[in-house]
Amino acid sequence: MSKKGRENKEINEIIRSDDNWEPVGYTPMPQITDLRNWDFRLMETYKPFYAPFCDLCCFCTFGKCDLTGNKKGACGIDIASQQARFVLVACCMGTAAHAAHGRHLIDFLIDKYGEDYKIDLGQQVDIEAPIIRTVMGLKPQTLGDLRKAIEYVERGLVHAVSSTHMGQEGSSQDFESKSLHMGMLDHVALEASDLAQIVGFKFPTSVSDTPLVDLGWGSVDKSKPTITCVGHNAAAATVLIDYLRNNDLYDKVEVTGICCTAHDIARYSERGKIIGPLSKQLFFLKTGLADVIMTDEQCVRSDIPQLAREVGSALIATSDKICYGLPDVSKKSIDEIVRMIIDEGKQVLILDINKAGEVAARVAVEIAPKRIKEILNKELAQELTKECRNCAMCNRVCPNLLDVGTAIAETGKGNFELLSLLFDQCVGCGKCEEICPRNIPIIKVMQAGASWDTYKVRTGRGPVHDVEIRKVGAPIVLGTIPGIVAFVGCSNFPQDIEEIAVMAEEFAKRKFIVALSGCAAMAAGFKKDAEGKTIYEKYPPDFDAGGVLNVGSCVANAHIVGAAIKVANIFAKLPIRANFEVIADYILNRVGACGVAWGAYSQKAAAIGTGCNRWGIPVVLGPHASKYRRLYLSDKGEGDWSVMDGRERQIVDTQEPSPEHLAMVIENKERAMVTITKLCIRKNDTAQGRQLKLYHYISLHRNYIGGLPDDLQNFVRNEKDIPIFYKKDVMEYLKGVGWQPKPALTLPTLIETYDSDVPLDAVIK
Amino acid sequence: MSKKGRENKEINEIIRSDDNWEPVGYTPMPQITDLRNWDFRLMETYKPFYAPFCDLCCFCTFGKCDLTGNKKGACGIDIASQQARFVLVACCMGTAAHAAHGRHLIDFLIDKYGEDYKIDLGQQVDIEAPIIRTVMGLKPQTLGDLRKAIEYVERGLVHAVSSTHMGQEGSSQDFESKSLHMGMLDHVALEASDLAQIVGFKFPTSVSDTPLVDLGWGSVDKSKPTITCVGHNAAAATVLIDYLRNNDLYDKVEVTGICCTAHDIARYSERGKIIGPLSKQLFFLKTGLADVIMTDEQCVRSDIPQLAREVGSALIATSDKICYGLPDVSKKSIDEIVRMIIDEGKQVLILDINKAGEVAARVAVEIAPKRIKEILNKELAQELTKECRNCAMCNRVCPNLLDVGTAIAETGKGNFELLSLLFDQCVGCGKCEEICPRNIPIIKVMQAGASWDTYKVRTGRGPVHDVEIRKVGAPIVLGTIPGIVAFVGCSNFPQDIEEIAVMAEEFAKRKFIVALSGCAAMAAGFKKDAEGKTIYEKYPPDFDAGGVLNVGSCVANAHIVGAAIKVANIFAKLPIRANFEVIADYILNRVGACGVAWGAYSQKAAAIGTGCNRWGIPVVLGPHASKYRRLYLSDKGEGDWSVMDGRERQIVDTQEPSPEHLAMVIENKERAMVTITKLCIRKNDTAQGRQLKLYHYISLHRNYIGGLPDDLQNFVRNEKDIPIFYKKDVMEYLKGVGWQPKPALTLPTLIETYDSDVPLDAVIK
Amino acid sequence: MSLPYHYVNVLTGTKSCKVLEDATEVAGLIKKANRPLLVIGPLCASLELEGCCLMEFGARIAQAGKLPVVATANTRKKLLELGVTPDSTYDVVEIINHLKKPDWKGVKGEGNHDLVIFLGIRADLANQGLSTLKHFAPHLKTLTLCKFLHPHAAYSLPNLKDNKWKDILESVINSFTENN
Amino acid sequence: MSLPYHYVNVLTGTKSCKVLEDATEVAGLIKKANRPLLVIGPLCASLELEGCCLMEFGARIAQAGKLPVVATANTRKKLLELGVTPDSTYDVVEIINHLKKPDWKGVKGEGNHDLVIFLGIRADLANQGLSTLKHFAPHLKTLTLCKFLHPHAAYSLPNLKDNKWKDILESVINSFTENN
Repeated sequence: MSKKGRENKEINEIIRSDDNWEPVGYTPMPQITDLRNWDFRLMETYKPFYAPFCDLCCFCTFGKCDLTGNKKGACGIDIASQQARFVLVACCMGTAAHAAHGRHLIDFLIDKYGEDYKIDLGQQVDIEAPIIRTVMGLKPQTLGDLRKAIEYVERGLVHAVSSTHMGQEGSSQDFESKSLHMGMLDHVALEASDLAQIVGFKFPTSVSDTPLVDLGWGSVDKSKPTITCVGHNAAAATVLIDYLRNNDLYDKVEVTGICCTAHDIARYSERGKIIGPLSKQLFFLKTGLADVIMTDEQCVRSDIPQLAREVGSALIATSDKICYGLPDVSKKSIDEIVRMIIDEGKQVLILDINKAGEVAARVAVEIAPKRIKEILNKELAQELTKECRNCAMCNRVCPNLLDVGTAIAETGKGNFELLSLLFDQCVGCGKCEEICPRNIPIIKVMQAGASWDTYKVRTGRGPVHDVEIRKVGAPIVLGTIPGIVAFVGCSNFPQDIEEIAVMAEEFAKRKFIVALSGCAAMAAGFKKDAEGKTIYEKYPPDFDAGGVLNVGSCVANAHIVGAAIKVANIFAKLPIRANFEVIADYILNRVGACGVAWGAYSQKAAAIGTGCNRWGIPVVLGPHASKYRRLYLSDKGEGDWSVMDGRERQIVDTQEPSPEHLAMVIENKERAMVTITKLCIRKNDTAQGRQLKLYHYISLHRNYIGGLPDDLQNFVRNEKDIPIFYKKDVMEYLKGVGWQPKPALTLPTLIETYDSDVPLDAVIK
Repeated sequence: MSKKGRENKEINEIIRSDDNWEPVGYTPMPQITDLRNWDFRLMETYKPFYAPFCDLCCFCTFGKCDLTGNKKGACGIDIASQQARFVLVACCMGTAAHAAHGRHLIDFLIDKYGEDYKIDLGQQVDIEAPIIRTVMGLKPQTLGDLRKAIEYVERGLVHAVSSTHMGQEGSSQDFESKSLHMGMLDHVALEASDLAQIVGFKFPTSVSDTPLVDLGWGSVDKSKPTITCVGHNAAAATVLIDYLRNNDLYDKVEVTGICCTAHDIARYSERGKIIGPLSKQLFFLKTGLADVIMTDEQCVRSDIPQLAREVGSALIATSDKICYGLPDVSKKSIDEIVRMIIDEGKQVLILDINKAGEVAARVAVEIAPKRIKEILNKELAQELTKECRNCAMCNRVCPNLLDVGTAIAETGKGNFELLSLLFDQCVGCGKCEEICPRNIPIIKVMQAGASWDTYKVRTGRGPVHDVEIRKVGAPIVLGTIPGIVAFVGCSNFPQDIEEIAVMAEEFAKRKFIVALSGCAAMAAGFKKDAEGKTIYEKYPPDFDAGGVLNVGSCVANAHIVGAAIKVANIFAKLPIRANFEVIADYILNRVGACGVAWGAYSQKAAAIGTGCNRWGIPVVLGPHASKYRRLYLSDKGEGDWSVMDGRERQIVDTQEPSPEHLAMVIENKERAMVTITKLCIRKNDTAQGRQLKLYHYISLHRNYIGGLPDDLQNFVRNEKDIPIFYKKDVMEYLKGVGWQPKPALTLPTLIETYDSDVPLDAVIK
Repeated sequence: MSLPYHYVNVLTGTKSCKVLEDATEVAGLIKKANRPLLVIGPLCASLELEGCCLMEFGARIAQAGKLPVVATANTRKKLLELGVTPDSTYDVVEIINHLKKPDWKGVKGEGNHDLVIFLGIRADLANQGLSTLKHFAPHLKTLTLCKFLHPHAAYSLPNLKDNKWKDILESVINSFTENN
Repeated sequence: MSLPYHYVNVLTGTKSCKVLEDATEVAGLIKKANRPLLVIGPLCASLELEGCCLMEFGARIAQAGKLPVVATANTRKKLLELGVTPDSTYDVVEIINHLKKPDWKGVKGEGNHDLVIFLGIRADLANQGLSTLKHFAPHLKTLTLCKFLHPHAAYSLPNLKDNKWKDILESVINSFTENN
């Protein structure tokens, strides 16, 4: 879509196009249709795969409309388009959550420091905002510039939401293109948000060995007043910590967090404690260990007011996103509010977070001494469960299909083994407890099955360093580092919370680069080896082969994508400014990165994952993600894998399905590890690199699936690709399946395989 | 929520607070929580009423969650909050549709005229933007100012969409408050959009007797090349008409429209023809009378590419909201595109509407001569239907529960009576045809049952004139004009399309002010009296007692709310600038207006209606609207109807349920007319006014329901309120039910009955 | 899975009506109720059932069962013609709104009702109203006497042909008169 | 309305499975198929059925019915131990993705399959995959042999207790051997 003069003028002003840090590329601040051809090209290879969660559409008052058997809705929509439309709605929700989050943080910090406050990420990071630079063409230098990024996202969001209205978009492919656009905008919001808090809250940056902080409900000192911050926006928590520091209270009070707010509390102060991910929210709040619960936004249970009442915790809501119908006391004096809470037992909404932080501290200190905090012991647990007749109603409502009943029944008999296992697999929704005909407080009972150890997690470190990229750029692109595996997203895990640590360690041992964020980064800390060490203590925190690093909260996911962009920019010297297609094409064909959202549950995760896909980064999802309704799958060996050879300037049928899929669901962790390895294969791998990748693919396949992969022939281009260690078997196998060497390739690219303004020369450096 | 310094500074700049046309009020550019207390106060009286459309929630991957029997979802949400959340999603979709629409129009016009292009609505309209003035505190003077309004909406939308994410808002009341906020922002977008097109496209303004234009498929001259524009955004159509004019083609070509684009085509040129509302879209497109179909945005069937192919119409999509997966040819030359369409039979996406208009014209002129256009005659219709065995599958899938089968079976026997009736009741979804086991082309068959008359509708006139308000302000507020009834919204009518005309005429006869817009305004034209006249021909087009006026397309709904605001401003001399609560309170208690969205189907309608509710305007909905999931109902006589008496400065229990509900669904038009009249009753009515309103209430009740209303005692404050005509009966009845006179009241207001910055003095003038 | 006649009413959930095929069951249910209420809708005025107006069945059920009647929309008029004076008239959403309050005084002022019987409300609107009561009025049961299955009702007749429907309504009426 | 065992799988729609209670019906269905396919999932490796591993039942069904086998996830390993070499291994969404293409060559290269039998895939994921095939693969039928009802399958066993489930699987196996 050719931009109008006015539009170009506006854009040039916003991105300061005369700043000559790089020439402005082909797509400055792309609008919703500007990268549509790229999306369509991706979908030629990676076709949307739909798993309808419902046969019907119920969006407008013509409905319900039955969409089975190719029937159309009253508006003419078909089942595929309705799924795609629903995915777009989810991506809009996710993107909006991050954009609103960023807007709040940035406005808060601009109030504090002014809009000219500089963005400085330390000596190790020059490319401060690879995503914003690539997508918008803007090199953000101040908080005000970050606000521009959020405004760009805000403006784009409206068009996407509009498209979900009845009688708008009619093509599933175009819905997908809009979702991919939302995903990309979501990443802009992520990056703007995390940069803002890094500079505004002075989070660690340009250091890799950030502190190891305490993790787990067991780390909470019950003797101290305890404040638990729940959500994703740490602004209020930072005010709280400042207040405690300024009043010499910090060592007398426990400041703890659940979900990403916890990560950012730890980034703000290493004394902050990380209780755990969303899946432990209900469990922990029901322990009553929190004297004050302070909620901000996102992934906060809707029933917290009720929960807080049950256990006598005070509740302060601090976000316009989550008001719980509570009285808005923002304009009252702090003394007044403290009294309301303590004397009248009121739960309150305080939208002025500068007040909220102090109120939380003062209330906690006052009420803690009056509260008794006791963890349920085994005797009591048995007492509470002995009425269980294993009627299995709990099993039927469990969203993770767990055998809750047997574990509880066994607990009633004094056997706690299954209870511990159950707790590790529990996603923490509380439905079992709710449905129990004998009113057994199942979640509470889990206190007797849970481990009360203190674990360790490394504090979020923010961006990958440019120097790190300089070191690993070549090995990644050549393939001699077998891949970057990023464990991200939520805690709706299909099985044991330990699975993240197990998978992460497997790849760390194999010298992949292992990056983590959000709930996944916490989950990875919940496993100790024989010496009592977590992976954060066992592996170096560097963005390098065999490193295990926590980038930070969900919004820090931007830095993982950012690292891939930096490879293109720093190692390959490709200009990134407003140059999305070139960079995404580079990542797709040359950067062996794979995202793993094993417990993805949220609309935010849908947006983040979809954004990764537009950048050319494949994403592996756990079984629950099948309920997102859409994946991007190729036809594997049977598809057309022709690309342009940039140097030869001709189309080459590579016959190589790499990367094989863009978004896929996998059943269990064993298979996942095999597939993740495969998804790190790229067309650009050198023989040496491919050997290494195939070595891991084969060895993991032998370990977990048995024998050689039956698609090996797809990934051996010629004999040089065959790992020495398996040479004999592989040769034999290839002979058996009539393998033939594949055409050689000098510079794989999709550019000029589809309609785009980008010339082939743009990808050749 | 107290605004930060930075925020105030920004707002003051945006609204130019030093412009001293009025002092800046209490809530300039309110954010999502700023009017929360007003909403909660409204909901004290008008409680949300939920009708869940589904027992479950399926929004995230923890689901599906069963919410029956007070069960909570995995996130803790309950069934009521989930309904409220769904309503908020709908309001976000609707608001986004209007905001994106406005953004597109305004950017298009700024490209053409520059951002300093003046807003001038003629001598009759000084208060150009009552909504924007009241909500934002901005007096928009240029297109650039209107863009500010859209930007304000865009920014607000993000927070609302964010709140619908899992783990955000947990209270149904707060979800409602956010929906009400979205509704208010939606009205800002509506007003900005229509003002932009009035000034940009030079639509009629400051005139009431706008031209009467042709209405109906029967008005199309089959011998001429015909272009049909479908949707809501007339920008492309105006380019088309300009091209035709400049090339002397306009009298040789038929430019027609379906849905609101049609209204705006007619506003742009009285030679434009209005085919009809959404419910006739499928019917008309299947006639093949359109040589070229040009789609823009909103309420456009998703299957138009397929429909166009079936009948050999060319298709040009022109909006980034609706791309249909078509090739984007925006950058190709017009000649090239025309050839693609004609020689290659391509359907295309042209996002440069300056090109789209010309392409449409040239293609139509070229292909029309080659196409045969014939309407199905009765013989053929009988032939096509004689296979019908009335298996009633069509009845089961009909979203309007119509007996399609019998009508088709009868047609097969040569009896077309039922077919004609069916056509008038058909909402035009096409499910019957799709499901028919005998593949009877039912929608096509309706050509033989449809009337092919040409009807008349008055062109949309835009804003109500300040002079009109000066004239009717007093009678409205005193009650001597019994009410303003606004028929708005879509064509998902429960019964006959003629119902709108019937109801509108009943109120016109009774000297109410009858305003219409959108599909309802078209529907009202589809009925002729014995002399062949439509209501537009029979009643004066003035905003005055007994007038019938069409304000225009959906976005013109802003002018109806705007009229209510102007009453407060012009008649009551209340300052409106950034003064939402004062004005909404005034409207709620003193302006007897009622909106009627009899065929509401869309998310836009949900947003518009919810917006009206926040302004204090009750809305009556048809049966299908029960599927919106939420209404606002009072406890009628059993509720607490205490208000503040502004002059006496004391709370008075009025015992009077007026207005009785804010959002309600009614079963049929007979009941609707009675209830609408009742909903025009206001606490401020003078005895004379109340007599008049009760006269109509009683007389309509006697006509349609029989006898006296059994809630009459609720609305008679003292004997002076009793209409002379019914005095005897009423006195007798009141005696029977033990009626007692109610406390007198000088100045009814909700101000100071809830927590607000607005002092009582603000409502006393 | 039993589908309702109209696809717009297909249940998406877990809690569906108990289908009553047998008139005596229906009558028994009504007799057992302490404070039953009959809600008669406007379709009763427009629908013909085997040659006589559905409203007559509504009126006869009310009389035979001595049921208090709410006339929704404009049904009152027709009822009056048939010599039945409804105990009250409401818009259908209004009566449902009252019914969902456990402490509502009821149309007789004797307290809220424990069984609410619906006849003659268009299927889509009726099903939405029944959903409201299903979710928010655990203190009462709903019963529909209409021709079509209502998934959200507590008790519903199955989808019926006119003759079968008439038979059921007739025998419901008789079962009252017999035992009185 | 028959609810699936797991509430997350409750059907929201119009097209539900035919429930097969009778093993001979199940076997007949499989025998009638021209190109059946057995998809064995990882739960077969972890689930015990009356003392023996579910995988053994999968293996015996494959052998008795001479069914081509797809092993999803990591099931291949266990199958090999049991002496069954699966005809191919796929991630479950991959095999479903192939199956939905009418012109897919099938695991034997003989063309796409007309009946796809599932055993041992977690209920929520399985039901989503079955939904894909229900909506987008009209050219084939699906059958689940799992312990729990799968609404999106064309044919499904009812929710079963272990002993009953075992009986059905056993008799399915026998019905093959008998008639061969």
